[in-house]
Amino acid sequence: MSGNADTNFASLDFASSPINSSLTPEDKIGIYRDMFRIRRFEHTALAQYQKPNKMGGFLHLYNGQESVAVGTASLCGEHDHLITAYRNHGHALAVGMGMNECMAELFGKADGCSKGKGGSMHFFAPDKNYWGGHGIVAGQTPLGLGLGYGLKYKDLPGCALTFLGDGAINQGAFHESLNLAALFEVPVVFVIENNGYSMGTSQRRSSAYKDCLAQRAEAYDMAWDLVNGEDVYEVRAKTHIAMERARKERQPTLLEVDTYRYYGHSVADANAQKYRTPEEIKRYKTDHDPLRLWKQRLLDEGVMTEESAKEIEDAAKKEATDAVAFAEASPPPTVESIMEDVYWESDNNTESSKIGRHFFND
Amino acid sequence: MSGNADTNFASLDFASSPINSSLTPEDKIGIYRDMFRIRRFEHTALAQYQKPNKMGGFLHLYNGQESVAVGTASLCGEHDHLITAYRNHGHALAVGMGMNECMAELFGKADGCSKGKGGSMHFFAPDKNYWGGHGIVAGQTPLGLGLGYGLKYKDLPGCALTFLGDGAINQGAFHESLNLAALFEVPVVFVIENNGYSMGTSQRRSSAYKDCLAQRAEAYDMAWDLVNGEDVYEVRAKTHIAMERARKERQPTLLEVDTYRYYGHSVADANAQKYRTPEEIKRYKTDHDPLRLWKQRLLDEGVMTEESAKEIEDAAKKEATDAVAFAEASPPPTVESIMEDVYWESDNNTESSKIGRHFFND
Amino acid sequence: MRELSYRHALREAFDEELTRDENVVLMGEEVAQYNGAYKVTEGLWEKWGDKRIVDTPISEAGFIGMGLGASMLGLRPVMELMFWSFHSVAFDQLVNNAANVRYMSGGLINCPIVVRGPANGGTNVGATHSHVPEALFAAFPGLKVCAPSTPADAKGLMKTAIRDNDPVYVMENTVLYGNLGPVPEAADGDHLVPLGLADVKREGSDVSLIAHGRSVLHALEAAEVLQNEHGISAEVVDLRSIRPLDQETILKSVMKTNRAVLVDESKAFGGVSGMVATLIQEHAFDSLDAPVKRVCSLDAPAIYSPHVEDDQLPNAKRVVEKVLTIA
Amino acid sequence: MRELSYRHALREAFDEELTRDENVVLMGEEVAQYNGAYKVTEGLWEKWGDKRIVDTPISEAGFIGMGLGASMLGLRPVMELMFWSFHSVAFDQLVNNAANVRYMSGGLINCPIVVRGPANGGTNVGATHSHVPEALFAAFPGLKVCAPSTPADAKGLMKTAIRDNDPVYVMENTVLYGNLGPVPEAADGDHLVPLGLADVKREGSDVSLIAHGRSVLHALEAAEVLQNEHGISAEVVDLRSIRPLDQETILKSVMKTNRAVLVDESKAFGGVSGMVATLIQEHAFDSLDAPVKRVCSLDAPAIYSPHVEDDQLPNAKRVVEKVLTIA
Ligand SMILES: Cc1ncc(C[n+]2csc(CCOP(=O)(O)OP(=O)(O)O)c2C)c(N)n1
Ligand SMILES: Cc1ncc(C[n+]2csc(CCOP(=O)(O)OP(=O)(O)O)c2C)c(N)n1
Ligand SMILES: [Mg+2]
Ligand SMILES: [Mg+2]
Repeated sequence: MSGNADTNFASLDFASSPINSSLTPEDKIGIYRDMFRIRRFEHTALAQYQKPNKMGGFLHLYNGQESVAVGTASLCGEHDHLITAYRNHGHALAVGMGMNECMAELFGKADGCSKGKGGSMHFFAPDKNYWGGHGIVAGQTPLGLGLGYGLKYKDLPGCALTFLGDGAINQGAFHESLNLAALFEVPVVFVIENNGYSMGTSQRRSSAYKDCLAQRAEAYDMAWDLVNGEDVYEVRAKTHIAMERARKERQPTLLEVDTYRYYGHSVADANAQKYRTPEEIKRYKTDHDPLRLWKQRLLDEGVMTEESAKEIEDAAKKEATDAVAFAEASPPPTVESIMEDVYWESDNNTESSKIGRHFFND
Repeated sequence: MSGNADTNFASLDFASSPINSSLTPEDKIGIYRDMFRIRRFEHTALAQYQKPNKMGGFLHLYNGQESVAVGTASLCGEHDHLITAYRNHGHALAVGMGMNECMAELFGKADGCSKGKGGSMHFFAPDKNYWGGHGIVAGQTPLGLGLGYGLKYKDLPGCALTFLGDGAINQGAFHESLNLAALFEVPVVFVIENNGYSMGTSQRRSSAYKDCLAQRAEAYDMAWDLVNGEDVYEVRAKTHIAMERARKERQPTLLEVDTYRYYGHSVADANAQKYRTPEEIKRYKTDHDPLRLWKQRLLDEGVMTEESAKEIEDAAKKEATDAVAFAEASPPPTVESIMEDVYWESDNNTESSKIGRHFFND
Repeated sequence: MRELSYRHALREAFDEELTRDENVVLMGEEVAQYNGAYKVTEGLWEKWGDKRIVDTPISEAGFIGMGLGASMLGLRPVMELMFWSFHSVAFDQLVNNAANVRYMSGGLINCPIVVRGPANGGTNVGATHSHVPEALFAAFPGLKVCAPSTPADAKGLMKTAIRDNDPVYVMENTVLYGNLGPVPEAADGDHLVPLGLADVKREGSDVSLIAHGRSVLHALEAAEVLQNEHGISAEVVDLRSIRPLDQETILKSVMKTNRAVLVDESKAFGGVSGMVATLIQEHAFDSLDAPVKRVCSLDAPAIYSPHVEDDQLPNAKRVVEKVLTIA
Repeated sequence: MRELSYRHALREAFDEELTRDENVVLMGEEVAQYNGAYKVTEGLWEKWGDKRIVDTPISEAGFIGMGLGASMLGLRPVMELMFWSFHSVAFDQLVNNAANVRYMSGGLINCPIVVRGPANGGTNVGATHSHVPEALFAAFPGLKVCAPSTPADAKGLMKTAIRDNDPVYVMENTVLYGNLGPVPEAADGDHLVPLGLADVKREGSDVSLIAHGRSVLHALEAAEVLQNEHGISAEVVDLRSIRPLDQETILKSVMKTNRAVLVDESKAFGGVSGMVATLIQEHAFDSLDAPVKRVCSLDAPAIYSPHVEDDQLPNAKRVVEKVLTIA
């Protein structure tokens, strides 16, 4: 199995699920806007990356997977938190981060969301309940568990959405997190964004499993579900159930969302057209694109017109263009700033930070 | 569930399994001898430990679990290998190690199987296909996987028996090993010796699971089975199936053997009578003791008489007493020997070992 | 002053901080119902219950990461590693997530977590259970590390560590748990020992013995012998905190004595003493009358044998001998 | 002599050793069908097939432990960490099982394994992907560590590492992969560079610049500037191997120049340079005309920003400045 195209999903219509039927037209359009913004941001980022001396390091694009971040984030309330891996631009924009600080971060500038310290893999916005952006595969999964643990400890009625890739499920830390989540009844929803590949390795070549990856939850007597990621309604309906289970019953869930990435693993992926056939990629883009399908849905529902869609798209394009200008104009970090943000106590110039040598520059 | 007493095992008689019906009376008596030797060795080790200045560190006793090591080791041929955790005296004796080198190791003497360097947790006998003896919980499981991998690579018709405790199943390295074993079709048999507790924590308090621990194998589409550890015939019959699957089909298995430890986690376990009721311990010793049950079985079968049993027991007692004398008489390691056995090249005084500084003593 | 054991002093620190701040939660293997493998947390579960004192499965990466995640939301988890040696299975959480998340977020996040447990040799538990990773962790900017040698320091540093808003790794010592020492009365107010402040445990003028943790006791014992048998006056500096490090006190002592011997249970490739020697030669170059010397563990994995393990570790005899080579 | 890239030189080493010994097997994430994330193993899977070149899932603890277990049976696995930074999730296998199993078994077992991959900053991949753990691993007796700076050394050390009967950790460098340099013809026989032998990459008389890996290039560049602009003759010692360490060559150089500046991408708490400084001050105390100085990475987690990352790392300018403080 490589993504959802080959999967035989029961063709249920999730539009009528209560969590979806309660959506206002504005909500639905908002979802389109957020998905489009992500796609546009990524296109723009890629174009900028390809120019000399704009960005460095990695760039893992989210194109094709927008429905996952946006569908799930659209369900989040005051006490719900998100954390993910390095393919994190989509989640960042979905929780409401601006393109400006995100683009400036890619440019390594002082106005970046992480002051140019984190780069593409490390966007954060704790004020928006968004905890990053993490580079070590599956390393974020115990942190997500901990967010859920903290919510329960503080008796807050929320949950922690913890995203990971299909390749990440074979890391030990994830397994430990699953057992702990089930054992301690932690309000966490683990979401495997299954795009069929970890770098150049297909799901079948990296994971042993029975029917699907989420089924591994059974080993921990944990609830699980399989989600067709091309359909925002389905993503919302099934994730909502899991989030309610977390919020109300304090029980975790493992979700697997079938999705697809259009680009290579990162912009450096020289083999993006080798381990996947061009036909496969084309098929997804044509028949299973979540953005295109959602747009058609809203047009069919009469919620959106071609004109209003165009307005949204133009606004997103302008936002992205403006973000590039913002990023260009932002100053680079100073060399002195390299030494900031290491310790809270030092940054806050506390008494404690003045005792003893904290930094060992030669 | 805490061990097998509360489990409803179908009362099958495994005596007639081919692998058991082919046992000669000598084989059966040999199994009794090996189990008794282990129990005696442990008793003697405990008594010696309680004397001042005989041993240091930990002592994790195997009493109650003898059927697992002996039952499984009795199935091993030239190409079958074993590896386990720190509760490893039973496996060591089961593969044919002598009490002398084992006792001397506990005494920290130069004639110990590990020259006094490993101690109770680290017995080894690679010449007997026995790879230890490992102190980090579940840290041995990837090594066991690797033994299986090596066998397959070299096209040898054997398998790797890899033992771990019920508490060890929640370590990431074990999960990674399971996935790799299934994915690469490695001839390894993982054996969970489920004695119901990891230190003072019952199985229910450390692991989330559905019906039993071995069922976690389903997450990897791996074969599994649950084994009543009080019955040597059953241990042999079910382990044999798993070993054959490994040897012939190059497929792994996860076995869970329900068993019980009579003593505390280690001799330092101050709470051994607290987290388990005295009744529970007594019930196991009286009704589920594998040694007692096997003896009765052999008496019933007419394979062994009280007299021949007594001879075996006396011989084992003498072997243990002699081992203490041997250990007492063995010299302690020299201080110089602390610096030996670090590098193969240095120990073998190769050209390479003479280039550059290898050791950094002040 | 009343005398408490090192173990009891730690327990008092936990109890006081549990009382002071409802966000403090103790976690680890066997810390609750079992009272701790080394009885450091004895009685706390009975007093504080399931919410505040939590038994975990054997999943160090999972539960330390969980504590970190919870700390980002404002909890102050105090995580026990039954042995610090088990850092090896949680290393990514300990050095990437704990040390880097503040930095990578440009200062938006902090992790007020304490990780604690014993880190020492000397009890014949062999190579996998005898790591002394102070220097290893101190090498990671973003982390703080301390290693108390006395009951009073154990209590004072632990309380400070729990209140600190950065990750602090406290290295205790199974050999010291039973040691008695004076500890200020709780009624006299919070007993806090700041991180980054060394303590001159004995004044002297001829040579500086610089140590931390249990090695301080070896240094003190050696100082006694040096005084009595060789007429050498040794000053003993207890670093207490490894990062932040009290470079000032180190240099002041060496500038006075002009000679230094570092006592450190680490192996000699690196170690805390490797760093201290580097700093001394750099910043007190002109004051040194002899090379800085070190007494470390013999450079092999930790041996089990009770007959020789003590010979692998620093001890007073080896310290005295080393001092005599430069005094 | 023909010129090869560092990457190509490594590939040639693998190919030759795969030919020589059927027990050599290459493993890691994307090493086979993908040709390696950095194309170091390009073409090898096509040539050698599934048995000898093996793609693994993202399970570093699992597959490195697996390699270790297989090595105990006589295989010679060459395991790639896509980045050495990922050591953090496999740390227990790397430092306990690999380093200790020989010792704990009293010498009955050996683990002829190689773990390799890039370990460096400088490519804007941030704090979790820029570790330089040479000193960290060299601190564990039982392990060997090397870090080649040139294509020839990369090939020669890799071949030696594969033949060595102990675990050898080879630190490569993504910044160096494309660098060209002379490498002896394969037809002229095995090109082997022993572990434990430093290489004086430039002779000089006024100051010793001691480095390894990419820092050697900074040192060489600085030496050029020092000669041309300041008339200072700098000797550049390339350690190549960190453990075993060529203490003799280090001391010989310092005893000649009487001054040393160590260039080391490590953070300055510890690092390879912390150890080298400690050794120099101990063994060449009377030869030193100035304290041993170091140029390390600025002591914070690795920053992403391409605008300033190079300022965090050692570079020729910083080396020159440091030399001028003591020359
Ligand atoms: C521990 C660790 N190992 C390897 C890597 C290198 N790496 C980064 S992403 C990746 C593939 C992950 O695939 P998946 O989890 O499916 O996520 P996706 O990229 O498809 O979103 C690999 C191997 C890493 N960052 N961390
Ligand atoms: C990684 C690690 N964590 C913790 C420990 C301490 N420890 C040793 S044995 C043990 C309990 C293991 O229980 P189980 O796996 O059930 O094996 P049993 O002792 O019952 O044979 C613990 C917590 C350890 N040795 N290694
Ligand atoms: Mg993927
Ligand atoms: Mg158990």
